[in-house]
Amino acid sequence: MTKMMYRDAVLTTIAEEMERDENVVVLGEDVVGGMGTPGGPEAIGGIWSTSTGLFGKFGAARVIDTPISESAIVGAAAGLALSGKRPVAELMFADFIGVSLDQIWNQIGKFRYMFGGKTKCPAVIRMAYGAGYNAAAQHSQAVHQMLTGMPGLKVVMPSTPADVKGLLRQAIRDDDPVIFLEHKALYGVTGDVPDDKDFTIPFGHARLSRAGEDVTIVSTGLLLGFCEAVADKLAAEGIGCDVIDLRTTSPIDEETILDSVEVTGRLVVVDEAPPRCSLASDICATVANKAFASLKAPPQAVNPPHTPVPFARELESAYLPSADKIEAAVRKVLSYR
Amino acid sequence: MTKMMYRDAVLTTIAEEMERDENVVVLGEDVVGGMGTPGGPEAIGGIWSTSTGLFGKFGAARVIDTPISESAIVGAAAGLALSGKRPVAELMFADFIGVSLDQIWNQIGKFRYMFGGKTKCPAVIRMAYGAGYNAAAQHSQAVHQMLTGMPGLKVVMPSTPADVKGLLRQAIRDDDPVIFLEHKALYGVTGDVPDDKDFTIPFGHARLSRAGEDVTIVSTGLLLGFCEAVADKLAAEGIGCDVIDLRTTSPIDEETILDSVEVTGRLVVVDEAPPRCSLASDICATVANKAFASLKAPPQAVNPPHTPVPFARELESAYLPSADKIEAAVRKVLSYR
Amino acid sequence: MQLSREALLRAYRQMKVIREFEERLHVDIQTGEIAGFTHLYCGQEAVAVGVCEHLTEDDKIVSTHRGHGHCLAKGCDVNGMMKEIWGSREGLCKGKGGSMHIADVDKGMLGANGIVGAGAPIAVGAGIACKLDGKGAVAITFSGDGACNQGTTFEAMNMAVVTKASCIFVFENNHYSEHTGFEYAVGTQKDIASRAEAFGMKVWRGDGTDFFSVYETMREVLDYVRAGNGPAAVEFDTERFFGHFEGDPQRYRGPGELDRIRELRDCLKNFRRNVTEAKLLDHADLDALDAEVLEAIEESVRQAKAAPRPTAQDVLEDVYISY
Amino acid sequence: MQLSREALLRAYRQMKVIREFEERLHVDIQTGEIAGFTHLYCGQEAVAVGVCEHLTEDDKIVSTHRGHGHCLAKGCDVNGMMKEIWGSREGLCKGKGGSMHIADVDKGMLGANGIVGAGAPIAVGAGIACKLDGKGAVAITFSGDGACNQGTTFEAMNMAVVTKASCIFVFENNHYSEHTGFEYAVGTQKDIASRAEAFGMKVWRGDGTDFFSVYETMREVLDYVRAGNGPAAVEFDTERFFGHFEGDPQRYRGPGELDRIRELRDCLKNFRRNVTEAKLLDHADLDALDAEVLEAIEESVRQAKAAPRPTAQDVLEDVYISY
Ligand SMILES: Cc1ncc(C[n+]2csc(CCOP(=O)(O)OP(=O)(O)O)c2C)c(N)n1
Ligand SMILES: Cc1ncc(C[n+]2csc(CCOP(=O)(O)OP(=O)(O)O)c2C)c(N)n1
Ligand SMILES: [Mg+2]
Ligand SMILES: [Mg+2]
Repeated sequence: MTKMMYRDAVLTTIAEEMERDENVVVLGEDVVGGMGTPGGPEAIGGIWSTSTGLFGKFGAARVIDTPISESAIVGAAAGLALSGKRPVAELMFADFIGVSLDQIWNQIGKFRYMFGGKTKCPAVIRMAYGAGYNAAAQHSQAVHQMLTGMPGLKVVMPSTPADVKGLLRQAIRDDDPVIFLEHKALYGVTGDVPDDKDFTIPFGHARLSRAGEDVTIVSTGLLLGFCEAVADKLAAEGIGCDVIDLRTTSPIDEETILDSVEVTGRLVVVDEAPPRCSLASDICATVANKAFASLKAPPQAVNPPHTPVPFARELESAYLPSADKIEAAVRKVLSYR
Repeated sequence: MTKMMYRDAVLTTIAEEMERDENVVVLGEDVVGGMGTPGGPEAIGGIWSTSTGLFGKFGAARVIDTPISESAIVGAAAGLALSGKRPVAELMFADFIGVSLDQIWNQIGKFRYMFGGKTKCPAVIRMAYGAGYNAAAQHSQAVHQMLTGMPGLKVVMPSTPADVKGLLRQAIRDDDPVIFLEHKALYGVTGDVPDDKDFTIPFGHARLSRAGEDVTIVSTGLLLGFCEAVADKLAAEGIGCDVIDLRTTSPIDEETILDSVEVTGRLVVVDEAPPRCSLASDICATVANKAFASLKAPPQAVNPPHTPVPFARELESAYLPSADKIEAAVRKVLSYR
Repeated sequence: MQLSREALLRAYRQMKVIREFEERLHVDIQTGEIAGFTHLYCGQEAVAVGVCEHLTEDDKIVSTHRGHGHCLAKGCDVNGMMKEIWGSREGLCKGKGGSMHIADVDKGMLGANGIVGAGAPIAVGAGIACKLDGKGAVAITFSGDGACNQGTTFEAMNMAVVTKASCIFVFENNHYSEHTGFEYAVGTQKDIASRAEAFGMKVWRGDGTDFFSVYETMREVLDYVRAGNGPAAVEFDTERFFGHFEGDPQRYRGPGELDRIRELRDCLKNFRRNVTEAKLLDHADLDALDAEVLEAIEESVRQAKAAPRPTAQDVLEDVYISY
Repeated sequence: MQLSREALLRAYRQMKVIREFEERLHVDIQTGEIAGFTHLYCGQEAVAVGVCEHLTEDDKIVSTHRGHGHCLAKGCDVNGMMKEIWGSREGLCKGKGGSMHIADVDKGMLGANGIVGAGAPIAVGAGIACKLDGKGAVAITFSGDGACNQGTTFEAMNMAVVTKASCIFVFENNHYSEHTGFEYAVGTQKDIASRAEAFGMKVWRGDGTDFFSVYETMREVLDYVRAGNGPAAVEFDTERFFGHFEGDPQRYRGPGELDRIRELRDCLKNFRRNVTEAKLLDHADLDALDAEVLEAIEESVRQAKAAPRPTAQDVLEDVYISY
């Protein structure tokens, strides 16, 4: 085990996989940084410091700085993947799927199926998502609900440095396209990470981060920590929460959720995206359908409101699900008779 | 009342509104057709015949044929709308939101909120969606689930020529951006349409197309007809179905759905998009949360599978929700004990 | 024109296969047995073949909605393609892709594409891979005069130049994008190549109705790109003989236009005239090929009609998960 | 240089307002009181002001992530902007937009934009509206040397030409897109204008650190576009004095680069030298303005700090529905 930051887990995993497999290549805006400047390459290694030093180690052929052309970035990843490479492309902000969605949705997500199952597209598209930096409506969004709904894409949302490592390695070695969603506000978080250079976490296996018998809380990413805090607080009161970290939203580990709800009979899903057609509604619907008889209370979603992400500190905090709102939702389902 | 086809209801409404308000302008690929060809303008008036003759009537200044540049089409609509015009832009296929999503999602959907409520963006983005033509994975998709999840957009899915007229007129006169989803397989369907040139249908008001007390069926667009057929068949057996045509998915008429489920206690939602984070899951979750006590059976969704739309006739029919599958779902919730 | 007799016969045969494959589709589609949207490539065969005759399986191509010609020229199996278009589960893509989504990655054919302009960025990636592999292979993207206005095509051109990808942009200017004229939609109203040139690429131009023009032009382009000089672009002026899609009434055409192009701008006729006048091949050689090709196409249709249909269970396969 | 004394004073004041607004932000941001990502425009003031001094409220502009200068030059209220950036509910956008999303549509300012390249298509639409209205108004989009590689920018240029929109593409080439150099990311490695020219537009070039160069160039460009000749493009070579965003360590700069551009390429210094040497204004005039502007900015900060903060309830307003 090594203690490292979430962002370093990203960087280390990429570096290890590049070392292991020469087909792994990295591309994105400023992933080298400093190209064509007086300061020279690597003057600044990516705005999230998730590619620092890769250029020096692996060279310009495998660490490719790109113009501001997200469609071409994802498209190039598609072409690389179809040609036997394992591209790890970075979209600086998840919000930029707006300018590159076709390549994600209609291209890489569909090749395998459209082409009759004979085509592999092992592309990883990493992107930084989420609120917490007051970056406002176009730089703060959670986008997993859209991507989870798109057949052919695997969608990963790690919440800890260890999960980053196991899941990103899995993503790079996977033969299907993987969307890897890194929460901006987690980049600086530290945790123990296994040193094993073959440590992977299979997709579709949720992690039970707290165990209890009274209520099931499901979440991902940044908000998982809020859920844990609520669970810990309630534990002191003798209320037991199962806190389930989904890790991947597609494939989704329905079994773990359903097993838990069968015991608790109560469900709260905490989601950073707006409510309509969200992951929270998806899970609530699945549970209502498949664990109907076990439910003792209405399945409860906690989402931001159906508005763009606002800028000012007070507005963004009011917008985001908070520990308080999660606690209120948990108490609400607990008190349902 | 006049009998007309769904596609003619689109065309007539646009023409009437262009007549009434000189700020209404139309733009899109081949909406004139024949520009820069030996055959000349209007040689072919749009592939869906939803703009035939507009160029002749209103001229090149207000009926603007565009290059194959969907981002620029939606972006131009955004700029026109911010400048006091009422653009009606056409994306030939809804699948092309992939190459123009940013302008829909991060621009027109967000102006009003981001700019503090002082900005109007009365843009209508029309698009033909849905399967039924064996047009395969990139020309057959339902996209309402993505757009419904995007704050700031109103999303309309008419299922009849009359609804086209009332809802499209409302869309054009509305001060917010509206996504207007026309089902390809409905273009040729005929129905009675009110002649009143001010006939509008307010958004967020569902239509009860069949009434019954045993089960609530919610749907939109093409699939609504399948639901009606099932309801009619079951009616003969003495089973009563409320069939609710949502008309708009955002705003959504929760009240009509909840009122119905309070009576029936049973819900089936029929949706043309794949299941994850879908409109069906959205409605099932809402009902599970807000009408929990009324539910006598698990809320049931009917979606295509989580795959791209396949090409071959046999595959596409197996993919799409059919009357048989809807009937099976209804019987399943009815037989739940 | 230093092609061997064998090479000439092969080139002609390739063009003829495309032509007859599609002439036959044009007929069969009218019976209603073939589903979906079909865009025929007839008239442009010299481009696909003039390009692909230079390529090996290591070279990649990325195609368009009008992809049959590119697929066949790159070596996709005729029977597998015909079955695919007929929607059989024995089709090249098991009936899941259809006309607009035929691919055969092992043959270096990375897919037709229903999204106009989507192929160009993919080819840049493939071209980067070619450069990485360092074996002189190239990736080629075909784009129309309509596709050249899509943002993705422009981004791809700049990206290819920046990354020095071994990538070639082949623009097939058939003067129409759907029902709109090239002069209207391409704002420069000049050719496509000059705009590509402004992205920093060396460009070429050729006559897309003349196999030899395409072939000789492509020799230069390929020499340049295989040598590691980065990307290049080439524009071929060409003609499409049928409507945009099957069913198109083509009212945008001028009077007599279709007859004229079928008469004067038919790459097969041009080829035949050239090689027979130059006494490289004689009519009998070509007639024999014609008959052979016709029979091969007939056979592919027989097979397509007899091939097993896909089943409901097939819907759920070939995707990593289907809920 | 046929500007009246009044016009000269106004131009200088406008540039100075932008400069001091941002120099002050640069200081205040370090206290941690201002939230979000802030991109300062300092160094490029001559472009915003040299362009906007020609415009009326009927003319529209569409801006970028680096939008303060454009907003101020187009007449957005200094206090409203400062309050917005401080996140007050009295801000120009009620604290909902912040630095990257300031707009004032009534003033013809259609919005800063956090998405690089997103403004260009919007300006085309505004330019079509201007053409429709037939009053000679224009729509202007500002784009950087990075934004000029985004597909939307290319599509917009072609679309503007095709629709003959009254639209002007102003490219501010400050040689950097984030931490990447212009020479790397713009594949042509020539200027931006020549690529724009290949789209079929007439283009101009000017020195973006010299107000008079910008102003005189824009006079020509505007005469051309207002006369109904369709779109045009202009590139201004300019400098950004601060990092890409606040907090950027700027290791991509060359040794002494920042000192050099502050010394030789400062549009305010250049302006002052020009007008005083030409005896059009004297130092005292400008010093008086400097003091006045400093006080106005100080006042805006006082107001921003004192202004009411938004509340949780405000989140749910200004959207047609919030579930
Ligand atoms: C993104 C996108 N926009 C529009 C279409 C609809 N469409 C299909 S083909 C076509 C015209 C393409 O013209 P061109 O590139 O010249 O190719 P050609 O059809 O002439 O071979 C259009 C508009 C599409 N498939 N994808
Ligand atoms: C679509 C998109 N891609 C990337 C970014 C991140 N980003 C913000 S500004 C910027 C650089 C822009 O460079 P340029 O256009 O030259 O403008 P400048 O910053 O120099 O004013 C980048 C990459 C973004 N905001 N939007
Ligand atoms: Mg064409
Ligand atoms: Mg720049």
